[in-house]
Amino acid sequence: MTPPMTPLSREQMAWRVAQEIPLRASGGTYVNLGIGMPELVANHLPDDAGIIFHCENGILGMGPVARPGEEDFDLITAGKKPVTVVPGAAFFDSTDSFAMIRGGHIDITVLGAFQISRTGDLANWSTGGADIVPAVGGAMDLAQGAKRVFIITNHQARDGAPKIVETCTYPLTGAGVVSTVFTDLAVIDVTPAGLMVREILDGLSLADLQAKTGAPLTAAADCPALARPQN
Amino acid sequence: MTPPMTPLSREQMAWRVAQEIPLRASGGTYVNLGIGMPELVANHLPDDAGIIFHCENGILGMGPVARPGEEDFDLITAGKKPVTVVPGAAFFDSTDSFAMIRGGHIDITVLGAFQISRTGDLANWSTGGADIVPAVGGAMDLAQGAKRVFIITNHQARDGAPKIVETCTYPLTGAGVVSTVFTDLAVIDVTPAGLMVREILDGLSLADLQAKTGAPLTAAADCPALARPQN
Amino acid sequence: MNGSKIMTIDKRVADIAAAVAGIKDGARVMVSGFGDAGNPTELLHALIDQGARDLCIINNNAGTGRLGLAALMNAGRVRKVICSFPRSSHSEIFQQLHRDGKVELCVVPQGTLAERIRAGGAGIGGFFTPTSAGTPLAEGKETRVIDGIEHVLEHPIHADVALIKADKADPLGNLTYRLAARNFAPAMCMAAELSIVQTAKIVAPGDINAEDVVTPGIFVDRIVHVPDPISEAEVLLQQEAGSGEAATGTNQQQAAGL
Amino acid sequence: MNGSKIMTIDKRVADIAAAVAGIKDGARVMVSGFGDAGNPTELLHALIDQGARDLCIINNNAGTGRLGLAALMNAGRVRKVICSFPRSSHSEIFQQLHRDGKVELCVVPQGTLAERIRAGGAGIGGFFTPTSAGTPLAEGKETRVIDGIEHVLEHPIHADVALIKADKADPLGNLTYRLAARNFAPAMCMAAELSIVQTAKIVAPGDINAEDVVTPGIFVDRIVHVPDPISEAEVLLQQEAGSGEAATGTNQQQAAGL
Repeated sequence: MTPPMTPLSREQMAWRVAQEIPLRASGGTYVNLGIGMPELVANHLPDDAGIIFHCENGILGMGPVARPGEEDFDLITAGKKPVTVVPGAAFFDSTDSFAMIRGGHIDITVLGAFQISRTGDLANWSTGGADIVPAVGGAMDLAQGAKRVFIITNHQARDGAPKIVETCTYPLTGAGVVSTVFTDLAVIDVTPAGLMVREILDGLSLADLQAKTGAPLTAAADCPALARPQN
Repeated sequence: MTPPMTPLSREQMAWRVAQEIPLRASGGTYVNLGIGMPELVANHLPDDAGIIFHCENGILGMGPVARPGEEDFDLITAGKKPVTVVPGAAFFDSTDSFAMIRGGHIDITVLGAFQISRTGDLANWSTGGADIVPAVGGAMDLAQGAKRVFIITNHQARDGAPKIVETCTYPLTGAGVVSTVFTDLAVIDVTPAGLMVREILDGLSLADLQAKTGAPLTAAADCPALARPQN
Repeated sequence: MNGSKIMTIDKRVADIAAAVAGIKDGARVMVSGFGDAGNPTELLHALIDQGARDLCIINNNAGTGRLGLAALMNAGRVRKVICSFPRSSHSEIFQQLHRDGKVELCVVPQGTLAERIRAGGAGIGGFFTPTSAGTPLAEGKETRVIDGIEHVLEHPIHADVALIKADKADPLGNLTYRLAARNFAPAMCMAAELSIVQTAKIVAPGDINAEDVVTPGIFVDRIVHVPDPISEAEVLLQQEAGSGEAATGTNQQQAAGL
Repeated sequence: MNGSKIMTIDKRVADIAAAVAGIKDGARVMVSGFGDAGNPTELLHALIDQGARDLCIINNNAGTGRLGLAALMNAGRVRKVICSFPRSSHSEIFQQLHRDGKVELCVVPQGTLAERIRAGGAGIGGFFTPTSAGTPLAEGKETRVIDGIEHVLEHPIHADVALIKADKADPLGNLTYRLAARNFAPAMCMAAELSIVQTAKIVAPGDINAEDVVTPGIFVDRIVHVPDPISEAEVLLQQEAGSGEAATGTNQQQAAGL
């Protein structure tokens, strides 16, 4: 058995998520990227891919980050970064923006996570600590409303604790909402039959992966290697 | 006792209602006129009176009826008549239009009536006949949502039956919604203490009026004469 | 159009037959318009040609005159109408069909209708409104007193298809509407699984100022260019003036006769 | 302005002090804005000068930096904040006050917050949403399974006052907003008893195309002209570039120092 490859870097994980977003659909693919690591996914999508980025603060058609000196603070992302828009963009108010999210019109949202449960529960807004001011933003709306919820996260927390668990111990963002988890070690689908490993880091055994995971995993015998960019 | 004056004509009733609409409020008075006799009220309001007419189909700032040859059928009233708009008008969709109505933003609506009860119940959308197709439009929303509901109606139906009754026998539009009833014989406020006659046709006694009314009326001894236009 | 980088999105279809392709028998179909303003008449005629039947129509009215929705009903394709005001002038076709027991009717207060459609599009599972409380239209519905006022629980309305008339559209599906022709269209685009739009003008992405977009493209699926849409009210006006032909039926008839 | 016949309606007030006159202690005050986009900073500074205290603030955030909402809180005028995301960068003033037990916090999911405000403005008595079902934010709330999905019953939010930043206004109160500065403003104008708007531009009635009006004047009560509103984010950017002064406090300070 070959020794496992290096786990995916943050950019490689973002690249892997990007491979899962349908490109060049004539009807467009509507995507909302959460704050933080999910934002990196945009770096790995071609410009003419027919993907429309939604910002919860009232933008469809978000473009690249504004260049220094060209910032307009009336045109920011949900993460409060000055940004640009592409031709054919639209602005709207918060009620319409969340009607898009809550009404099931966003095809894919990519979010970070503290924990994901075996049944697709997501905890990503609060560690529940009494010393931390709770802040939810649009996380619960996105988790509940988007057609598919992709999670991008390291497989384990910094202290080595598994992020994929039997039952979330942190406060939930939504119950049974996660579609697929993209980690530095694997791609795992949440299915009615449980957590199905779709890709696993080359050289890592299912038993190795299971040891780093807090809920039971299943995989086909011929489970393919975790895809990573060529360069 | 002098013989009673002629009852008010339709235009005179509309004039009387118009006297009750606050003019030249710097913040404007937002008015929705129902289809039919209520539309006549606009004829008796000065052009520069600070009154903004709302149409349920998505117009604030309705102006005069379109002149022949200038009709645009994308610009119609709730009664489907081609109309114009004044400078400062706004168009919006049906959800926003009814948010204005149902959210209590319309100061006054003027509606017709089949029956009004002692407690301000209104029946004006259906006679309940099995042979008539029921059609409610925005009547229930207006009756329930406007800050004040003015009714303009003949005091009695064509067959002489009272329109102001103890309990409506026709299907209700709204319960306890009417503020004031303007008839060809009187102005009557709906109050917690019952129906209070505020003005009565000159020469008509309260007993005469009561005989034409299906619910108990009260009036001050010095109840003023029903105002009517000079010309 | 230009070579802008988002031009891979193009919701335009070749013709009006392609616009209504795939609508199934029994479909719930929202139809924009209030009176004559905003009716997608050409899409409705294409739906007659397309052949779907047993339809449930959601519209503010129930068809007037002989074109559009009235023609669809006259062709026997409509099983049920959900609307607020079916008794407009010139609504004889619906009234006869309803009296004959051939079309079922569900009357909903206009504001409740608009709000239920929006709820369908916005993921709201139900809402409480005072409108219709204490009236026959609240019979059989759950009620609740909130802040001393009786409210009725109303449910969202979803649809399989929305047929919409816009003024301008870009290939991404961003829409604007003329004057009071907007009415139910924005909410219906949100509430339907498949939103099909006939538009008088097609413009390039960015030609509609991003701040002036009324319906963002996310709510739109197919766009068809109908540069000079028919107005039944104008036809009637011309007839009254003695200058018009009788207006009837389908797009073929319309193309031939009007 | 012109001599148009509707010019008897004029919601403009003389100055920013007149704009916030009469706001009472204990008032519920909605404040537009998301991050730095759409904050009515000058109105908030005028509210500090005006003196109302014990306020309940409804905003997406809980103040950042030292201006606007953060300054109002720093002045000890705020009793409670209802918001979705109080933990933005530069939200130290709120966080300290909250840790010290001086400002109460109610966290609401952003979409639920927007929808509850809209419900307040639209006369909706309550609505069911799946958002927050099964989470700590649903604790103590009525729930109901609708179509197999657990929903939470949410109530409308009303306010005594809304403080709003617009881009253009006419004297009737018709408004437009710049880019993504629109966010919560339209819903808040609907939900407040008294909507007070600072606008960068005042135009004549009709100068905003009637189809492009975002907030119709019916939802607006007072307009004040603030031609060159301050942006704290721009101030911070200038400071980082070494060219700015420290930004603090009230309009007087702002007038003197910036």
